[in-house]
Amino acid sequence: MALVLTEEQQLLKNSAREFVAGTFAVDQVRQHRDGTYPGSDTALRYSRDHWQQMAELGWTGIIFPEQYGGLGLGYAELGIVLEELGRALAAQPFVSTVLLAGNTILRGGNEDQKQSWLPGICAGEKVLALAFQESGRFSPWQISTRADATAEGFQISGEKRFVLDAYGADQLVVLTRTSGSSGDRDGLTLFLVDPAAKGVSITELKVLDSRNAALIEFNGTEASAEQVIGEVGKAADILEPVFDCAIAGLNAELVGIMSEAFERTLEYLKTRQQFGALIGTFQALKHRAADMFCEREHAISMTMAALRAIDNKSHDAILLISAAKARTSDAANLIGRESIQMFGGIGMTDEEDIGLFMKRARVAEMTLGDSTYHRERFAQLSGF
Amino acid sequence: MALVLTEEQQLLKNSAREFVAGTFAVDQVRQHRDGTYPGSDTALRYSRDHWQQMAELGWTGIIFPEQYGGLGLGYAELGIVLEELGRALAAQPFVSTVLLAGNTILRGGNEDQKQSWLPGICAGEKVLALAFQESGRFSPWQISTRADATAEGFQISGEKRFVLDAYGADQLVVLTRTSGSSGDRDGLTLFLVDPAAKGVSITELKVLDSRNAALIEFNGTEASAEQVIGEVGKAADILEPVFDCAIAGLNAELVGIMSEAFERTLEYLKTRQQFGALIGTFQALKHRAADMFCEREHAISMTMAALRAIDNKSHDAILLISAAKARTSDAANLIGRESIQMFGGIGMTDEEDIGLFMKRARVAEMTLGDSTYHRERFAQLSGF
Amino acid sequence: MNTENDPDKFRIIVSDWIEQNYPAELRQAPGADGQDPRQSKPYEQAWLQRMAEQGLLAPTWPKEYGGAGFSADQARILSQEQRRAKVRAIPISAGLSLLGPVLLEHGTPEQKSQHLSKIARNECFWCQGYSEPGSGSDLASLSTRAELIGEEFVVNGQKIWTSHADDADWMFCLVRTDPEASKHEGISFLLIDMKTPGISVSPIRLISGPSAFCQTFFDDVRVPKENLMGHLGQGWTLAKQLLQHERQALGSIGRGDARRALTLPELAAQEMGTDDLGRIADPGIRTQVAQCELDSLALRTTMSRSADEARAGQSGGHIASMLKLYGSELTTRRHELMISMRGADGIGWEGPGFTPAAMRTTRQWLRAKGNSIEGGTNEIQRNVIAKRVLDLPE
Amino acid sequence: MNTENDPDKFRIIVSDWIEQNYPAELRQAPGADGQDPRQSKPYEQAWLQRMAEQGLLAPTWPKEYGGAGFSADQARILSQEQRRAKVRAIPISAGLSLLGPVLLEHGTPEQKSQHLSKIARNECFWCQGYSEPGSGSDLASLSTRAELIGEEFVVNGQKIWTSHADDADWMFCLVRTDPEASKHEGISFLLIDMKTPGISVSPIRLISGPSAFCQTFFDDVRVPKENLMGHLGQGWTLAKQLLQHERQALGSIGRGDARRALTLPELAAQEMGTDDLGRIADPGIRTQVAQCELDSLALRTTMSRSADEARAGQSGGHIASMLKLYGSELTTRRHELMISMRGADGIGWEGPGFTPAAMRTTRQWLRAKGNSIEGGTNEIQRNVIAKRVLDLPE
Repeated sequence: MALVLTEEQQLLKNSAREFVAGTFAVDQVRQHRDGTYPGSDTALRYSRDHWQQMAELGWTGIIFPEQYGGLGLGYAELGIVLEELGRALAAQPFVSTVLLAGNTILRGGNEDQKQSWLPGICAGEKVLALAFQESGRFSPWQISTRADATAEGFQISGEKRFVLDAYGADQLVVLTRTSGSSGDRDGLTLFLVDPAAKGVSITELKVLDSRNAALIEFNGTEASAEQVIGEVGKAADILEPVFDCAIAGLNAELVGIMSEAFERTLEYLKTRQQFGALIGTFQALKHRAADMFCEREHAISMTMAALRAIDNKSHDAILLISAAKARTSDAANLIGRESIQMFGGIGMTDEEDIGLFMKRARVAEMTLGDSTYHRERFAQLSGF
Repeated sequence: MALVLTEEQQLLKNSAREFVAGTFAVDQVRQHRDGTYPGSDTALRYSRDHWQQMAELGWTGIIFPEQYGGLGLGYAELGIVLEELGRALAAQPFVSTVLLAGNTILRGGNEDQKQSWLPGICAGEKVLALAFQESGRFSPWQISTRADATAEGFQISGEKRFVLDAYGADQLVVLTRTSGSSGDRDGLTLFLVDPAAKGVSITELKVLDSRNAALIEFNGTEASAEQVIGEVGKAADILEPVFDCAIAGLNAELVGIMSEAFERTLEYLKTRQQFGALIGTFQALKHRAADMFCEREHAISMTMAALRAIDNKSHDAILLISAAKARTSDAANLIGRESIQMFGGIGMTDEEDIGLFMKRARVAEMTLGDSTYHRERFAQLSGF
Repeated sequence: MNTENDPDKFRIIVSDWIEQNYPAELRQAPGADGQDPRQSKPYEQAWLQRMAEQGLLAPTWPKEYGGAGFSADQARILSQEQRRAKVRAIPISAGLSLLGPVLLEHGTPEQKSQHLSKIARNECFWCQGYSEPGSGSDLASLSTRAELIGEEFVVNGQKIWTSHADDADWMFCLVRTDPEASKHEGISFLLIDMKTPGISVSPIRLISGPSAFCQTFFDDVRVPKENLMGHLGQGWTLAKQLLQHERQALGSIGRGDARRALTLPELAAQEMGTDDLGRIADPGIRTQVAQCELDSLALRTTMSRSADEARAGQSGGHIASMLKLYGSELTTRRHELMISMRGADGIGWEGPGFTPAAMRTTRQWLRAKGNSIEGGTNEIQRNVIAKRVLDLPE
Repeated sequence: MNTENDPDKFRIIVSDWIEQNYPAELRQAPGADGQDPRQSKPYEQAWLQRMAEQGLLAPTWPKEYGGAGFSADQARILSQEQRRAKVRAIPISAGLSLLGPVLLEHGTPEQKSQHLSKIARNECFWCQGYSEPGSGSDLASLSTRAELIGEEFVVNGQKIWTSHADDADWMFCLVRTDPEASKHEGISFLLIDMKTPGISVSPIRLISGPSAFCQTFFDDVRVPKENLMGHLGQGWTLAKQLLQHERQALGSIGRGDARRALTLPELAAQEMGTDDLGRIADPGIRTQVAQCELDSLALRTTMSRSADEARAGQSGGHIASMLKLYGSELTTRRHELMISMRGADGIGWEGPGFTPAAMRTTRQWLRAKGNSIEGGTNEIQRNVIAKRVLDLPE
């Protein structure tokens, strides 16, 4: 697949841009943070109405087959939407519901489970969260949360951290250990768990990007064999590609974030006066802007290539995904730092939007592995 | 000791600068390379006459006690001379004869050995070389050259590489293994060896900085117990501080090299016209020059602090030496690259001197451990 | 305090005094008392008070102005002993570190007796009125107007980044007294009582959260003519002198902060674990930590050298710009490394689920972005070095 | 060669042809024949000859001018198949890659028939006469003078960086034909036979040793009027067009060179050793190798994207400047890493004691410093991006 948008993709991009511009203002990030966002449940930190509207546009179902109410399109298309959402720092449960929990059910669930949840996701009626991470750093098989076999099924105990969009979710997908010890790839098992089930306690977290994340404690929560997704002990096989696809999606969001931050900075360089001249005439700033431009172009290329590699089922898809995550994270970090520096004092204030881009980028950078993690993985996959 | 020159040191600096300016032109590097340097033995790649003159000024004896004909001064003073020599890229056997072989004899030799060699060094009559390195990377105890005990003494066999100033040396100091295996700190023994002895074969090398270096093969060379420096098997104890002092000296030379390269570049920025303006008016170049300046200032501070720490026998001398080597190497590398870039096309030609600074700096950077090596050592010494 | 001439004896006097007077509570790690380390504590106040009584907050000022009357060498011994005893840094005070030295040199006798002792005794709190919205790095483009009407200046305009203006007693302030004169010559330096009618202050929220910065508005504020420091139109000269002090104060940021609970290597060991040899387990992070520590050492060493040069009467020239530039970049790098080591623990903003230490890392990481902007952006510092030190053409 | 329309069939034709014609000797690693890999070999000439006979050196040129008459898509398939078969890159030719495209568009019919086929058949060798001593990045400040006297231009002056001028047959050359006109408008574009009396050439020695570069001197050199390309005074426009081709050619340097004996990871494994898991033993070096490889992949991917955009009719704009800038910086970084991995083995200049491969690393490290200078310095590329792509004010 060529690294350009097809005509259909361009139409999707245009409509996404239009919807996003009309729906999400960057200032909503502050409203979510300060609890001033209109709506009944400010702790939700996103809008169910907007989620519903995007479902009507088909976006929540882009990667899901038509039989479950999806569009049956690919990651290239999903990336387009995520990039546009990234530009507006729009908080929506895409990563959690579509890329993590939804994709886990699609790839690992049985027909019953798919029918129970995927149409709801595509229709924008259900929000799901994948509870996997337990430590500060992405390390997918470092799982200590136990699911112990009982006469009736399983009993889950343990703590999950940074669970995206867990507060207010309709269902949780929980990664547990049924055998082996923390760090083993084998012995992991996924469960569908009702957040209202006994022994589940959800604490909302307040994080840097003002989005919905939670700490979940499971205290002897009961689960039946029907709640198991896929085979007992084999969750890693399901999750590995799920994580990779989610990373590819995050890359697209990061491209959107850095593009908007970069363009706003360029605009500032073209309008801000100092010492009787536009600051964009200062050569030192020009050269740094040119460097930022190069980094962003590469981030765009790698992100597009990785998304298309998933759609093409290319053998090098994983390599491209990790390479792209390292590049987008580093480029977003550079642009975040340079943007604030070029805005100067005003860039340091909460009143100015530019800092919000850096905050969201920071969270996206480290979600599912930062650039150090993915550079290491790239080296491993390359065999050196 | 304060990080400024005392009055005496300032006088030494002035006289060193004057002597160097009148004696060494940078073009001599090309002459040594092309074999056009006047004198009988072009392969020597330095001038015995100049060495003699510097001895008369007392410089070859700066660190040696007065009883051996030296001045009994410190490393701060030696550093001043090396920095000035660095500015002119003057090829002289300081590192080999004074800092490596001479200091080894001073610290490890018996009175007889000291009397045999140190006065000759101080008088500028003797040039010595320390043959230790065997692989491409500085790794001091990776020694395979064997000295096997025989009825009469020892028999030395093995190969030494990159031996500074070995061609034409009056005596070799050779690091051998008398027990243990490569990498062990114990079991190393130093010998004084006549380069004309049987079984010694010296091949001159042509290297990047056009200085004297050689490959030495020992093929059953006989050595008596009198030729052993210090205790059999305990050479590492002697050499460790010798290497550290030599590194501190190299740092001073690197400061001289980078200072001259930086100042020549500044001068070029102030005289070269492009697009109807002096290129020194271009802000992007100004800002990069400011960064180079900062790096150089830190290199100077660290180098001075390390030299003084040796003289003061400070407990943190080793830490400072390694930290300074890492900083001077990185700063010299930066300034080398930026100088050529700012000179542009002309900087790429052999006709222009600026490239010669980068070449010598490269060799000095990697001699006795490059910045990666010393950053690692700094971390180790700091205990993390 | 006795200004004993023999340095060794003097050192003992100083160190004994610290030993006897430094409060036990301050010898614990910040936060060890279970309280928010950002809040001021009574025992901190008591320590400041004891220092002030001895003139030790302004050690080199004359005793008549509340100082300790120390020589430069004696002040250095004091600071060495404080560091040796791990005495926490006193809060940066605009009066002590910025205004004081300039006031000593240029103030009228009346101004000096009115203000200096109060500053040295920590009784009067000053803020700085330099920047304005829109002026940014081009400080001299300021437009706050002060018109001399009779015996009073009437001030109108707006200042930004006036740290602690909301609880300051006085402000030293740059105002434009002659709009006809050239940009730099129409500026004067006023001392303004913050209780004067017509002044209003509103705090600024930063990307890192609440801050000490404020905006300050002047609406027909009447300032007595006697509160002019230096001559009319000489404000820019005084301002530049004062900025040098500010850069020096900001440059020292990169040296590492005694209040930080964990050193960078300690944090790395905690977050990344250690190997059998006790080394930071992740070799990439270890290299970056080593680089930061190495660079801190270099910066500290250059600062020592610069102090030694000053003592030897060899002025290093515009060293302040270099320290500010390098120090702030190092601080930024250090915080980028810290936040990246914290991983997901470093994304906490407030509330439960994150340790206070981790949230402090996050806030400091954001706040540190300002170090390369405030006190003259790093771009300005590079311009200054290129012009003043390297003598590159304009 | 058959210009079959069906891409799949066409791909088979091309790949079969390569399979049958690519010499076995070239399939070995460079140097495997025991000869100096920098010297040209008969089998290399034979391969060029076979390519030329099919027009494959200039695949998109019309057949009448010695090309293969391929469409852009067909040319792309050819290049893909060449890469798949690991065919070594043909030597960069100023005639083929720089002059050709411009000559096709702007040459007179006579100029085209005189030159294009010879270029495409590799029979005539061209050099470029752009830079002058002192002109540097400010190319348009050139002062080589061409005065039209009767039917001839009389050329006087001096060119530098004229690659291979010492064995070139022709030079395309920028000359000043109107000293009164503005800097850019007084320049014309001449085709000069290097055998013309009055031309002398002297090679330039670089920091890396002997080079293909020369200085070329013109002393009353008479060039027929017909050898003017484009209009009088239009030279700068043509020159800029041609520079775009040059930047593209230089940008591809960073992509990695099929002639390099060892890849960067292979070299690292050789020099630093590997651990139990087969990883490069030194973790710091491994990280740097990973970064270089990752950046190469990004550059290659951006080049593919840019080609895809061009095919889709979406011009990416001044992508050439970006590729040149990034490619040359990456090459520099790559060589810095290589030389540092070689340690003391990387300081060999010539003679015994060093492997040829190690000495090649050293020379290439030095030579690569020029990549960020030649073809427009990286400073110029950044200016171009800032102006043309980012539309920043001047």
